[in-house]
Parts: sequence; structure tokens; C-alpha cells
Amino acid sequence: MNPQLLQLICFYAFGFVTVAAALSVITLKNTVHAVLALVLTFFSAACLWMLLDAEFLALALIVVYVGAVMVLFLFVVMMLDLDQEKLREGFVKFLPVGLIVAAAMLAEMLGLIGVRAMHLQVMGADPAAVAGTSNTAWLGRALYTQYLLPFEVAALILTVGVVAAVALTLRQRGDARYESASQQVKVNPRDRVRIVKMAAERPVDETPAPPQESKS
Amino acid sequence: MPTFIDILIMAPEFYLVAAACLLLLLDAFMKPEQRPMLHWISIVVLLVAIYMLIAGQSEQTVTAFGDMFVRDRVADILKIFALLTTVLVMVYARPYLIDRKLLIGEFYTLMIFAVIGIMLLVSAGNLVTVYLGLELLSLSSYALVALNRDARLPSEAAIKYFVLGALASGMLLYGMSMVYGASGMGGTPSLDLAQLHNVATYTTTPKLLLFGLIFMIVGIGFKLGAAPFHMWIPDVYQGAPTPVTTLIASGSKLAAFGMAYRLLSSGMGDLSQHWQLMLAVLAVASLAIGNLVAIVQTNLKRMLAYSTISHMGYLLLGLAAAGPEGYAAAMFYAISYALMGAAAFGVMLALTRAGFECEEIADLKGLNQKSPWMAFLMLLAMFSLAGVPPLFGFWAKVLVLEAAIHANMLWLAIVGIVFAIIGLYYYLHVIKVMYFDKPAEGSELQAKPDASLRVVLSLNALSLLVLGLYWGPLLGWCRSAFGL
Amino acid sequence: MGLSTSILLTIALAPLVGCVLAGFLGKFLGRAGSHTVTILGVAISCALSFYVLYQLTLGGAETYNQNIYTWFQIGHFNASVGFLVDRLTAMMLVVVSFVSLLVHVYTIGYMADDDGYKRFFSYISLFTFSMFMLVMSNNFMQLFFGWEAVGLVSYLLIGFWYKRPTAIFANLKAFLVNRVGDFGFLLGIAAVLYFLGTLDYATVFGSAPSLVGKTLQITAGTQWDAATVICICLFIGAMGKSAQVPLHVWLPDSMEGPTPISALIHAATMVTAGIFMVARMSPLFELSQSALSFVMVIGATTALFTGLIGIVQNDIKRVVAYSTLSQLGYMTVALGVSAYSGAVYHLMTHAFFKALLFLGAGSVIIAMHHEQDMRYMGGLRKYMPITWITMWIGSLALCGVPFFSGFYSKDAIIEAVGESHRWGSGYAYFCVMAGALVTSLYTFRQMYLTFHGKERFTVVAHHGHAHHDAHEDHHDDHGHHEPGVLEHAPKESPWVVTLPLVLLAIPSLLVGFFTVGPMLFGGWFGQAIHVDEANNVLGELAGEFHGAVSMALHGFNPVGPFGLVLLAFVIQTYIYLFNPAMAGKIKSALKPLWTVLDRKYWVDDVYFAVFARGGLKLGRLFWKAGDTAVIDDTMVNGSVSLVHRIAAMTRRLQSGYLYHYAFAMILGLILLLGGYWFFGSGPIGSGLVGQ
Amino acid sequence: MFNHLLSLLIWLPVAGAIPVLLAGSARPNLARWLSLLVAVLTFAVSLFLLVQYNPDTGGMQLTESYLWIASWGVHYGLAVDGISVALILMTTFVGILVIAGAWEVIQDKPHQYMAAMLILEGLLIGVFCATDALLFYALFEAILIPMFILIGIWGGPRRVYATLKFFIYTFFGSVFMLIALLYLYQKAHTFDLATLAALPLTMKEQSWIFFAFLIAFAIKVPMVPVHTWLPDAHVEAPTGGSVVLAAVMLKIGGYGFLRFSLPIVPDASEHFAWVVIALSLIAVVYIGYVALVQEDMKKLVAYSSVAHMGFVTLGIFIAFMLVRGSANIDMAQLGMQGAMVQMISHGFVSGAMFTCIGVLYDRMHTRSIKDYGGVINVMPWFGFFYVLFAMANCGLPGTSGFVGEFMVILASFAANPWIALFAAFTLIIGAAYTLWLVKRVLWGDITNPHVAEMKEINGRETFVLVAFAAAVLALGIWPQPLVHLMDSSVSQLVHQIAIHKI
Amino acid sequence: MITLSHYIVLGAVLFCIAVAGLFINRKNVIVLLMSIELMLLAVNMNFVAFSRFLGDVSGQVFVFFILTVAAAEAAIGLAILVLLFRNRSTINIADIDSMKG
Repeated sequence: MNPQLLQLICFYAFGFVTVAAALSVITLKNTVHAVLALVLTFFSAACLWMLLDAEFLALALIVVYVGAVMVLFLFVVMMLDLDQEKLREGFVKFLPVGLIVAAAMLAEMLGLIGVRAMHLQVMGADPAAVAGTSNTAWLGRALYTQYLLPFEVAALILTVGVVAAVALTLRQRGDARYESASQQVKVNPRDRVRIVKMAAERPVDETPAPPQESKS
Repeated sequence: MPTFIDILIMAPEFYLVAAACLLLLLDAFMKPEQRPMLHWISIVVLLVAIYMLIAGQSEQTVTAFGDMFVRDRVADILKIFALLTTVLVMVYARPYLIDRKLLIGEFYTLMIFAVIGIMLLVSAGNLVTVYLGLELLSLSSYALVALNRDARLPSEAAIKYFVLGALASGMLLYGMSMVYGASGMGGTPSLDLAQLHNVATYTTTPKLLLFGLIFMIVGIGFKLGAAPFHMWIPDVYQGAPTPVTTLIASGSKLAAFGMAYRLLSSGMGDLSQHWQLMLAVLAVASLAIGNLVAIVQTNLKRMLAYSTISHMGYLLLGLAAAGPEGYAAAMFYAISYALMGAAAFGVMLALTRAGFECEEIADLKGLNQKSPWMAFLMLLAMFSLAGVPPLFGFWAKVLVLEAAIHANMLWLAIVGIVFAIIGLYYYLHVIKVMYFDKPAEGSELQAKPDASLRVVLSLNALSLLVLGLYWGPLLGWCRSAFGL
Repeated sequence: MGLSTSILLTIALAPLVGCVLAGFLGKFLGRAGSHTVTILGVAISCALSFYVLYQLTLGGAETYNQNIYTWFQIGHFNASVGFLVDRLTAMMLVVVSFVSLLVHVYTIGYMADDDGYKRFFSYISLFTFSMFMLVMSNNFMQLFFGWEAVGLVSYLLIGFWYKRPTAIFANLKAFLVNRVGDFGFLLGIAAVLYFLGTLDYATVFGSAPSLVGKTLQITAGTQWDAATVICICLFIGAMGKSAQVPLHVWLPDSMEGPTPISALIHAATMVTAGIFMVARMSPLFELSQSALSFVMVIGATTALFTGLIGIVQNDIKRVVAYSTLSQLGYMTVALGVSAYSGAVYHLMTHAFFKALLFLGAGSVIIAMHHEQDMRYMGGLRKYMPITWITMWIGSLALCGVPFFSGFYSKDAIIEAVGESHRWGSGYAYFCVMAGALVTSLYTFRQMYLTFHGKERFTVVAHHGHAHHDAHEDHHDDHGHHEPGVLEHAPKESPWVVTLPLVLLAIPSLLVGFFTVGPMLFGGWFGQAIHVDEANNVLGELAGEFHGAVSMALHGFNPVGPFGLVLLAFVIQTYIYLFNPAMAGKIKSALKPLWTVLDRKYWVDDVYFAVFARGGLKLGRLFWKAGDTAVIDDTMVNGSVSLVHRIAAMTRRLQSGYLYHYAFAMILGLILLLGGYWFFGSGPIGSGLVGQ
Repeated sequence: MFNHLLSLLIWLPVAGAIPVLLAGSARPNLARWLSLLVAVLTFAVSLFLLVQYNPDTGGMQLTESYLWIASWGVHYGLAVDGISVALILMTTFVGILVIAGAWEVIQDKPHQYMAAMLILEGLLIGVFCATDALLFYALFEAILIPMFILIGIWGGPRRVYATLKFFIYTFFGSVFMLIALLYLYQKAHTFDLATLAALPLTMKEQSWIFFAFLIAFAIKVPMVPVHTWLPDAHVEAPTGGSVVLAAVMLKIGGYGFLRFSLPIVPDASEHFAWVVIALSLIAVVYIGYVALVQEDMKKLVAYSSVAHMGFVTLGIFIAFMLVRGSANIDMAQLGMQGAMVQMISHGFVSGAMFTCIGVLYDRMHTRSIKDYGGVINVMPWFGFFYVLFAMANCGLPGTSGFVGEFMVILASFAANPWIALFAAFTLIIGAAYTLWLVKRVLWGDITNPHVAEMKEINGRETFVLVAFAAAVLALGIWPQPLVHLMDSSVSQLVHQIAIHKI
Repeated sequence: MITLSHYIVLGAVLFCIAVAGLFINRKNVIVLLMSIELMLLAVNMNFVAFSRFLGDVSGQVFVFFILTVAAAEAAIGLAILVLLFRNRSTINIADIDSMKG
């Protein structure tokens, strides 16, 4: 079979799945199902990217999105115990509006993009191959040279994500026990063991001090 | 590979990143009673950054990391004022945070991260940097908005902000992808703004470029808060903790201007005749909606939110003029708005107490009797926002109007001025409440005794007067950034 | 020896000083001090006026014409304050200062019990000053100043008893009606300036002939003769001040003021300012036959028809007031036939006898305890003989009985009208002749009702001193007691009252006899009055003049004005002395006519309805419909509420729902894309964005 | 100091406001005396200005010019000609009187009141000597701030409506002027008034700019039909506010016409002079009738202000008909001078009238005419002043009110007799509404027992009224010094507008 | 043969589905977030396709950053969502309208 035709068939197949799954995402009643449909969308999209020789990104999409983001979504959806029925109210009512808007949008976009011109753009040789490396190396080289600064910034963004997520959701309950790093570091052996001198016959009034813990 | 020069150019940013990380660590290791120290440390950190920026100013445009980062005067000025307003926000925020037990390390670190985002954004030389800077700023802002976790409104504001923000960045990215694609049609595809500048001249499909541009304008419009992409502004302003609102209203607008400038002028300058009118349309819509709806507000923060929308309309007037004069005017406007917004919210912060948000306009009743000085500062801010001479805001308006006329858009200037009249009404209403109304029964309206707040706020508000009387140097500085 | 500036300044300023002293320092000066300073001031002016008259008549002094100071100077236009003193002015000075002095003296008696004593003296001195400024002026601007200033004092004095509603109504009315005249006067002045480029008399009169042939385009296609426009405008001013029909309505009402004022201002001097002014402007008026005809017709109408009203009046002062109107009409007619000297001469004689009549009336009023209604008088001659005699002298002078001063002036006017061939002179002649009859009718009626016949008042014994005091407190508030009931018997007034009567009776009787020759026919006024040869009716009469005696004897011609006087005398004597019931019968027989006269031809009513009520209605319409409804409610508040309404609608877009917000964003995107798509790839709306 | 006389004059009262504010509400008397001191000092400086000014040369004098905004070529440019000097003198004079007039009348936060007054005074002076259009504009608008505060805090019951209306109305007018100025800046690259005056402009441009200026100044003057803010503002303003508003602020409108419309767009001004003239005449007649039926004393005087300011605009624009139509320079000067004299005179007369009403209001706390009647019985001295000012208001010769109107009517006759006819109508209607007011307030018997309790004016009030009376009479009896002060400046202006720009 | 337009049209379709998703799901915030993820997918699709067809690495690098940021964004977004649920016990957008007008 003509590899190009095969590619085209694959494109249409995965493209169809992608679109169908995407439509499911926005139409399915059950949110959990919707998340799973999104996972399917990502999978098929990854496959489409494979067709474009973008292996690294295709895999990253699965690893990052499916592996991390979607799991997070599923986790939240399940945790929040949502009232599915209520969340679906008005779906049919707004369907026409949504369709009209989406159709108008699509018409405008396709009209303006200039599909015909792009139709002339055929896929050339894999640029990574032309450069003599794999897609991953090709990408990595760019990432660590030209895009070093954005790369660092991306790290910063992830840090912000962590800090923000923690700041927003970390709930310090009164009955939970934490380790205090600063106090652990600053610990003094003399505080650990207290040598209490006591007279043999006198009764001890005071109870020993509890181990220091931060409640804040 | 980055060289020492690259690092030197970006020294303020790197320094701030390091400082932010250090603050995170300090926060983790500090005793609870030492936490308030974070406040002063953060302020010092920012002040040092300002010093570094001023000291490191250069006449020429320099780039770092292979054009990823551009350091020119535009960036420097915007950064200096963004940092300055952040310092103001921090100073104003202290009593507020103490009252609400929010004086936590995360507030300061997120604030600094947001500032870093601003700095990257205004210095971006590449679409990637634009996007990442924007996201750094946005993500920090989302978190800051929601920081007061137990209150009802902040989480609502945060979710609205977040969803709409994500939507806007989605559109922005879509636009970027189209621009990227267009740049490749008939030439070398690039994400570099400086190279994109020339795309219009060689691309075989300028339509595609313009198509992308429209999506990018949506993103810019969102960040600025221009109608019809303004919907998040009122709710976020109202729902966010007031210090965060202040940051969004001041520093964030500088960033938005920087972003607009980078994308439109640096990236799409050759297409200016195409986007000028789009911006003009956005400007008119913003002026109309901002000024009109502000009239009927009873919540001060909400009113200021709508006022922001209208001010962004004026800023767009300058941008739409699409020349160095216009950019200079718009930047001047952004700076003036940042200072005015900071002052207005600062007064609100100075008047809040635990259990009293001082958010309703009616809360200010009789402020002149209770605290004449605060009332006077607010008066300055309001008249400045309204654009009444001799205050700073007036000159900013004059400049953008002049820019619009200069660009042969007299009609736009007239629209702008007509809405200024409508806008005047609600600012005057605030002054009316403060000065002409009697204090409400049992009103305990009083200014915070916090000395740093009082002093800095006074300086901030009086600067509106001083800059109103002597705004030449600042204008000269802004103009010099655009080679005038 | 000429006239020095200092003398003239002293004449003008002496009363002003008196006014200021009495007005501001009245507290320190006291009553006596106040009247002393003011009388002193006026006395000085009076003496110097006589001196000026002497200098100009016999001393050989030249006409004085100098500017005192520059009021303002703009470009080539100079407005100054200055004096022009010629014989005309000198005569006016003497008349004004003499009558004023006597009125000052008279006031001591008349106002003895009044709280506003010092204020009153201050006012009349101010009036004297203003009148001097008016008559001595050498330019239109200052003339207007004096013109308005006397109006002000008239306003203040009519409303002197400011607690009386009628008084404060009358003074407002007087001022406003005068203002209508001033309105025309000011336009006349403006026209003079426009055509002649200056306001200085000498220059204006010198270049007046250049007006001939000049026209003013009033509407497209309508050209008006410049001189006519100027003169009619100026004369409108005179109509206001000299109370000519139809601007006469204020003068009868002005009798609300104290009687000395009626004598001084509203009879002898101020109201004649209009006559003086027209005489002064004779070089201009001579240029326009139409304007003179206009003047004549107005004057004639005033002379007859206002006199008729006098016949039915019962108020002693009002009779004299209508008589004044009528006599002013005579003077105006004289002006209209170019007999300026006749007008001015009548002005002078009239000043004496009319002041006398008013002061006499005042004397009666004092005696009657401020009762003014003649129906409650009668037979007063035995109580107050001096008043009675002097009043008769004045009345005969008024009627124009030969040898009395009024005869010379009035007869000359009637003759002059007869001689004139100007358009309307026939009508005027009829009016002045009929007026002579009418004058005598009301005059004799007044005299008989007041001094003769039965006493129509009763005297009740008064009880104690306290009552007297209370009476004094309210004495200016007349009408509070029963009409015709007196608490004391009438008695002759004190000497300060009678002395002026006597002093006025003398010139009323004699001044005509001695001055008619030079002043009326001898060209005594010289250059001050300019008459074209073609119009010079007095010049023609002068040919027939053979001395005062012969003229008087000639005047006893029964087919002439004197016949009419006799006729009136017979009628009134019969009615009021022999058949008092007759009056009532005539009244009911001529009921419609009587009503017309009693209602004063309804002129006041029409004015009140049209101008006062109509003005208020118009004002309310403008205010409510224009300012309030259209401008404020619709345009100003309307746009505010429109903005509010739009705002209230727009705010609903901000629904609070996240999906609406997203919708808005996407809609915005779609619109931007659609706009771009629609307008194609070219610069969008390049017309709106200039490059 | 001699080089900075004008700056001193502007900034002295503004700076003086600071210690007054610092005196605080705890030491009201200190604030009062301080502000009086500042006002008197300012007046003294303005007298010195009068001495320094040379009226014979007429041009702009005592020039100060510093580059204010380098990149825009905006100057802090000050200079005065005769017209400015006259207006400045009036401002400083009235400044003393309003502060003296407010002495114990203002009990609530007197320090703020006095400070606002002083700032207002400084800004007003600034307006009258700015030679840079942008500086002028900034001051022109800045004036609104203290006035807004003055009316809003110390005003009457409907003060909020009134002061908002006042502010927005005036702001509305001026913003169009701003657009026009910016447009001119595009052409001339400067805001210097002298340069703008020499700038060639097409008729179309001139027309637009003319209307932009017109709306700004017409509202300020105010002219019919944009006058309705004035009665409201006056009614609600405290006495001092009313006085300054009527006496000085309205003059900015007339001054603006002289400084902006006439020199910058002379041809459009000529072309549209009929508009202004028609509106002025409507002001005289229509507003006269409206004034007649007012039931509130202040409103009546406010409307009469509108009518009297009609003479200002009339006089100014009559000049065009005379200069360009019939080349009658003398008469044009007369009209222009008339307008100027009318401005000054109206400053004194209306200021005095409002002071009088304030005196009554302080005693009775009502401005309704029907509540009064027979006031003269208890306040004869007050009555004297009241009648005097009323007479001045209806243009009695010998008072200042006469001079300007006289000149304008004389000049307008030369332009067109019909104009003079309508203008002269003020003689009747002006007297009608003023004297009817006097009749109802002053004359008559006392019907309201509260009137019987009214006290005669005290020393302070007498001082204020005497000062006004002196000014009114002096100007009425001998206007020549004032006329001479402005003569050569007016002459230059008239010659300038004779020159066609297209 | 696959052409650029195939991918771009697919991207456009995905984008429009995302837009439609925003409209028809007016209650569930999570679906809104997922719609936005779809939108980002459309963007990524464009970038990858452009990168491949134009032979330039930048597009793919951009996708890399978008993926990274999206992860952080999802974390913060879901954190906010959790916070919202805690405060309101609902994520129904129709109930979240305390601030309006």
C-alpha cells in the first residue's frame, strides 16, 4: 500500500476518533466518563502526532496529560462527589446555542485560515532526520540551547504550581501532627533529655514538659 | 549557551528568583512569631531589585538568551514601576493581612513570582517568553486571589479568573500558533518577535497572520481587561483580597501594556493599520461599558473595576495610535493608572479592619470628618482617576487623546472625551460620599495607625499631585524609551 | 466776568454734601442739624444760581462749556463729565434751586412728626444734586446720568413711606415706566453716537445738519430718516420722564409720596426734565418735521385727556397731579410746534404755580390731619386764610387768567399752536383749547370743594395727651380713622409752611408779567435754543407782541381761552356754590363718560394685565417650559437618567455566571473575526484610520 | 521677586492654604486670621502688580516662561495685559471679602473652607495670566475642584445635585476645548497662545474649533441654553461660594472668548458671531423674564447674572461686526471695553448682591422671597446697601452696572439697531426683576415675626458691604482708570481680530 | 496524502468543539476545564503540524512548554476548584453568582 495513503487513512481514523472523543467529552452525562473520553482524545491525538514524527511530544502528551493531569482530574471528580444530574440541567436548552456559535466559529476560522493555501503544503522529510538525529534529540538540543531561558521559566512555573496548590489546599488541622523542619534542625541535645534533680522524698509537682511541637 | 553577559542583563530577574526561593526556605524555617519579618525582607528584596534596574539601565536595547529576553528602556521603565507598585501593595497590605491572619510566606513569594512574571512578560523577545511570563504572572495571581481560603468570595473570584484566564491563554496560544504557521509560509518559521516583525513583508498568506493576530488581540484584551474581554475584572476585583486586587489593578496593567506592546508593536508592527481599528473598537467598547456600568455600582472595588475597564479603553487609545507617540502615551497612561489605582486601593486598605472591609462606597460616608487626611488622599486619587487637572491622571488622558488625534483618529478622541464626562460622575460620587455626607450612625471609620502605610500611602497619593504639576521628566523618560 | 468752574461745582455739589451729611451722619447731627445742613447746601446753590443767572443775563458772561473730568476715553470716543451753562441752564438752575429751597423749608413743617425726617432731607438734597447734574450737563452721557439719578430719587421718595403697600407699588411702577422711556432715550443716545460720533452737545449740535439725508436701515428695504429716529427715540425718554401719554400712568400714583416731593419732583422740576431735554435738543428736533409732529400729537393728547380725568378726581393731590400731566402736555405741544421757548417758559411759570398748588394742598392736608379726600373738606377758607389766598393765586395762574404768570406762557403756547402749520396742528389746537376749559373746570371744582361751601367734616373732642401720641406714631399711615372725622379743628399751618406758599405766590403772580417780553419773544435764550426760520411760530407772534400789559389785555378776549375759563368759572360756581346736588346729577347723567374718566381710560388696567401679569406669565412660561422642562428635565437630567438607564441595562450583562463571561469573550472573538472576514484582508476600515 | 510677581501672586494663596489647613478645626480662629492675612497679602501683591504694569504699551508684560514639559513644548508661561490685570485685581479684592464674609458664618470646618477659598483664588489668578493654552486649561479645570468642595460641603440641602451638576456641566464644556487645543497642537506643535493666534487655519478647521471653544466658554459664562447649572449652583452654594462663582468664575468664560476664540479663530468667530449675539440677546430678554418669576432670592440674582453676562458676550462679538463689517474700530473698542467693564462690574455687583442675600440668609435661614418683607424696618443700613446694589444691578448711572451696559448698547447700535434694541430691553426687565425683589424683601410692613427679630448688620458685614459699595460707586463715577488700564490691550485685540486668517 | 490543512482543520474543529463545550456545559466547572484542555490540544495540534510541515523545531518546543504549563495550571485550577467546593459545597456554576452587576 502506498505509505502516504496509509498515513492518510491513519490520519482520518485517528482524526475521527479524536473528534468523536472530543465531542463525547462535552456531551457525556457522567463527568467520569467525560474525563475518560478526554483521555481517549489525547491518546488519539498522540497517535496523530506520531504520524508527524513528533514522537517525543506524543509520548509526553500521554505521560504528562494522561498520566498526570487526567489522573488529577479523575481524582478531583471522584473526590468531590458531584451531583451529576444537577450539573446537566439545561444541557439540551443550550445545545442549539452552542452548536450555532461553534458552527459560526468554525466557518469563520476555516474561511480565514486559507485552507487552500495550506493544502499545497505537503509533508517533507522529517526535519529531525534531516538534521541527522532523532526527534527527541532534535527537540532536546533546541530546548537546552535556544530555549534555555524558557525552560528555566517553566521550572519556575512548576514551582509556583506547587507552592500555590499547597498554599490553597493544605489544611492544617488542629489534630494533625507535623514535623517542623526548623525545629528539627535547631534541636539541642540538652532539650531532648532533661536531667531533673529531685529530692528523694519530696513528691514531684510538675509534669514533664511535652515534646515541643508546632501547632501552627 | 548563556554567557555571563546574558546573566548580567537578566541580573534583576535572577536575583529575584533567588530571593523568592530564599523566602520560601525562610518561610519554612522561621518561627511563627518571626514570620512578620518576611514582610520587611520582601520589601527590601524588591527595593534592591529596583535599585538594580535603575543602576543597570542602558541606552541601548540588549538581548539575552538569544533574543528570548529583551532589555530595553521600555522594559526597564515598566519593571521599575511594576516593582514599585508591588512594594506599595506590600506596604498597604500588612495591616490587612495581619487582621485576617494572612500574613504568610506564600503571599510574599507568590507576589514576587508574579512580579518575575511581569518582568519576563515585558521583556519578552519571543512568543514563548511571552506565554511563559504571562502564565507565571497569571498562575501566581490565581493563587493569590484564592489565598484567603475560608472566605466565600475569593474562591468564586478565583475560579472565574482561572477559567477565563485559561480560556484567554488558549485563544492567545491559538493565535500564536497561527502566527507561527504564517511566518513559515514563504520564509523561516519563527517565534521570535523581532523576526515576526518582518513576516508581513514576505509572507504569502498575510491573511493567516492577521487571523492569528486577532486571536492574540483577544489574549491581550483579556489581560488588559478591555471589553468584551473584561468580564472577569469586576468579579475578581471584588472577590479578591484587596491587596491582591491592588496588584492586579496596578502592576498587572503595566504587564498587560508590556505584553501588548511586545506582541503588537515588536511582533506585528507592520500590520498596524490592521490592528489599529480593532484596538479602537475595543477601546470604544471598554470606555462605554466601563464608564456606564461603573455609575450604578455601590461596591467601591467593583466600581474601581469598571473604572479600570474604562481606563484600559484610554490606554488602548494610545496603543491604537500605533506610533512611538502613541506607545509613549499608553505607557505613561499605564504608569499613571498603576499609581492611581494603588493609591485608591491603598486608602481602602488603610480603612479596613478585621470584620470591616470598607468595600461599599457607603462605607466611606463622612470620611472627611473622621479622617480628613485619608479623605484628602482619596480625593486626589479620585480626581486623578477622573482626569481632572492638575492631577496626574489628567495628563495621561491628554497624552492618549493627543496620540489618537495625531494618528488621525479624531473621532476616537472625541468618543474618549465624551465618556470621560460620564465617568466623572462616579468618581465625584465617591468624593461626595466622603465629603458631603454625614458619617453613618456608629461608624468607626478610622485610618490604620500603621506608620509605614500612612507615610507610603501619602507619598503615593501626593505623587499624583506632584506628577500632575511636573510630569515632564516622566514623559520624557517614557518617550525616550520609544526613541523620541 | 465769566463763570468759574468752582462756582458751578459748588452749585452742583453743595446739595450732595448736604445729602451725604444728613444721610450718613444724621445720627450725630440730629433733626435740626440735618435740615440745617441740607437747607444750607441748597441755599448756597440757590444763591449761586441767581448769581449765575445774573451773570449770564446782565453780567455779560459767556456761555460756559467745559469738561470737568474724563469719564472714560476709548479710542477717539471720549465720554466726559462737564458743564454747559447757558441761559437755558441758568433759568433751570434758578427754578430748581428756588423751588427746592422752598420745599426744604416747607418740609420742616410738613414732616415735623415723621420718623424719616433726616432721611427725607437727605433724599431731597440728593434730588437737587441730580437735577443740577441733569440740567448742567454738556453731553448726553451725563444727561442720562442725571436723568436716571432723579429717577432713583423719585423712586426712593415715592416709596418714602415704605410700609404702605400702595406707596411701594407706586414707586416700582414709576421707576419701571420711566425705564421704558429711558429705553428709548438710551437708544436715541446710541443713535446720536452712531451718526455723529460724539456725545458732546456742542459737537453734536454743530454737526447736526450733517444728519440730513442720512438714513438708517431698520428692516430690509425700510430706510428711516436718521434725525427722525434719533428725535423720536430721545423723545420717548422725555415721554417717560415728563409723563406723556401713554407713559403717563406713573405720575398720578406718585402722589403716594409726601407732598413736598409731589411739589418739587412730580410737578415743578423733575417731570419737566423731558421738556428741558427736548428744548436743549432743539437743533436736532428742528431737523425732523415728523418727529416734531409726533411730539405735538403726543403732547396735545396728554394735555386734553389727562386733564379730563382731573375733573372726576376726589383726592386733592390727584387733581393737581392730573393738572400737572395736562400742563406737561401743553409744554410738549409747544415743543412740537417748535415753540421751545414757549415750552420752557411755561415750564418756569408752571414750576412756581404748580409747586404753590401742591404745597397749598399739602398745607390743607396737614390741617385735615392727612385726609386728602375733598369730599370731606369744604369751607376751609376761614381756618387757613393764607393757604386759601395763595392757592387761589396759583389756581388762577393755572387757568391762565390774564396778568397771572400762567397766562403769558399758556396763551403763548395756544397762539403758537394756532400759528403752526405742521401736520397734526389742527388736532393740537383743538386739544389745547379744550384743555383750557378742562383746566378751569377741575381747578375751580377743587377750590370750591376745598375752601368754599359747607364743611363736610366733623370735629370730635380729643381725649388726653396719650391718644395724641399714639396718633402721631401712625400719622403717616393715613386712612386709619373715619373719613371726615377730625380730632382737632383745622388750623392754619406753621410759618415754615406758609412762608414758602407766599414766596411761591409772588412769582406765580408776577414773574410772567416781568419776563414774558425778553424770555418768550426777545430771544433771551440766544444760542441755547435753535429754531429754523420756517418753523419759528414764536417769531411770528413776536411781531404782534407789544408788551406784557397789552398782551394781558388782549387776553381778555372772550372768544379765546379766556372765554373758556369764564365758562368754566360760571359752571363750577353754579354747581359747587349754589347747587351742590347738581354735581351728583351730572355724574349720574354722564355715567358712562364718568366711568371712562374714573377708570382713567382703563390704561392702567390694560398695562397691569398685559405688562405686569403678562410679563409674569411669560416669565413663568419661560422658566417652567424652557428652563425647567426642556433644558433641565429633558436635556440635562434626561441625559443623566438615560445614561443611568443604559447603565442599569448594561450591568445586567455582568450576570455573575461564568459561562456568560466566556460567552462574551467568544462572542467578542467571533465579532472581531467576522469583522475582519467581512471587510476582507485590506486594512479594515481604512477610512477611519488615517495613515 | 520682580521677575516672578505673577508666580508669587498665584502661589501665595495656594501655599497659604497649607498653614490654614494645618491650623485644623481645633483652632478655627487661627485659620481665619491666617487666611485673611494671606488674602490681604495677595491683594497687596496684586496692587504692586498694578503699579508694575505699564498700561500704555498694552502688550503682554511681566512675562515668565519656563519650559514645563520639554517633550511637548509646554511652557509654564505667565504674562498679563491690561485685561488680566483688571481681572486679577478684582479676584484678589473679592478674595478678601469672601474670607471676611465667611468669618463666623462658617462654623463647620472653617479651616477647610478658607483653604479651599485660597486655593481657588490662586487658581483663578493663574487662569488670568496663563499664556500657555495647556496651562490655562489645566487651571481652568482645576478650579472646579475647590468649588466642588465648597458647594458640596457648605452648601444647602440640594447641594449634591447642584455641585455635581455644576462640575459635570462645566467639565462637559471644557473637554471639547481640550480636543480643540490638542488639534491645534498637532498643527502648531506648541500651546503658546501667541503662536496659536498666528497659526493659519482653514475655515472648516476654524469652525470646528470655534464651536469647541464656544461650548466650553458658553457653559462657563454661562450662556443660554447651557446656563441651568448656575441657578442651582448659586442657590446651594454658601455665600462665599456664590460670590466667587458670580464675581470671578463666570468671568473666565468671557476671558476665554477674548483669549482663545477671538485671536485663534477670528474668521469663524466672525462667521458665527451672530450665533453668540443671538444667544446673548436671548439671555438678556428670555432670562430677564425667567428671573422675574423666581421665588428664591439667590436664584433670581443668579438668573440676573446670566442676563448680565449676556452683555459680555454681546460686547465681545459685536466687535467683529464693527471691525469687519464697517471697519469701525472705535466702536469695536467701545463694545469690547464695555464687555470688559461689564465683567469687572458684574463681579462687584453680583458679589455684593450675593453677600447681601447671605446676610439675610444668616439671619433667617431661608432664601424664599415670600418669607421676607419689610426688612428695612429692622435693618436700615442693610437696606441702604441692598438698594444701592440693586440699583447697580439694574444699571443705574453712577454705579458700575451702568458703565459696561452703556458701552455695549452704544456699540451695538452701531452694529445693528435691532441688537441695541433688544440689549436695551435690559433697562426695563432688569429693573423689573431687581426692584420687584427689593420691593418684596425690603419694603413694606413686617409680616413675618422672624423678620422683626433680625439684627442690623454687624461691623464685619458692614466692612464687606462698604468695600463692595466703594468699588461699585468708584467704578460708576469714574471708570476711566479701569478703562485706561485695559485700553491699549483692548485696542490691540481689536486690531488683531481685524486681520483675516484665511 | 496528508497536507498541512488536514491538521489545521482538525485543530480548528477541536477548537470549535472546545468552544461548543463551553457553551453547552453551563453547570459543570470540570467540563469547562476539560474544554479548555481541548482547546490547548487544538493549539498543540497546530504547533506540531506547523513544526513538522515547515521543518522547524520551535513549534514542538512550544508544545513542550504548553504541556508543562498546562500541568501546573491544572494543579492550581483543581486546587481552586477544591477550595470552591469546600466553601460552597458545589461546583455548579449556576450557583456561583454572588458577584454580579
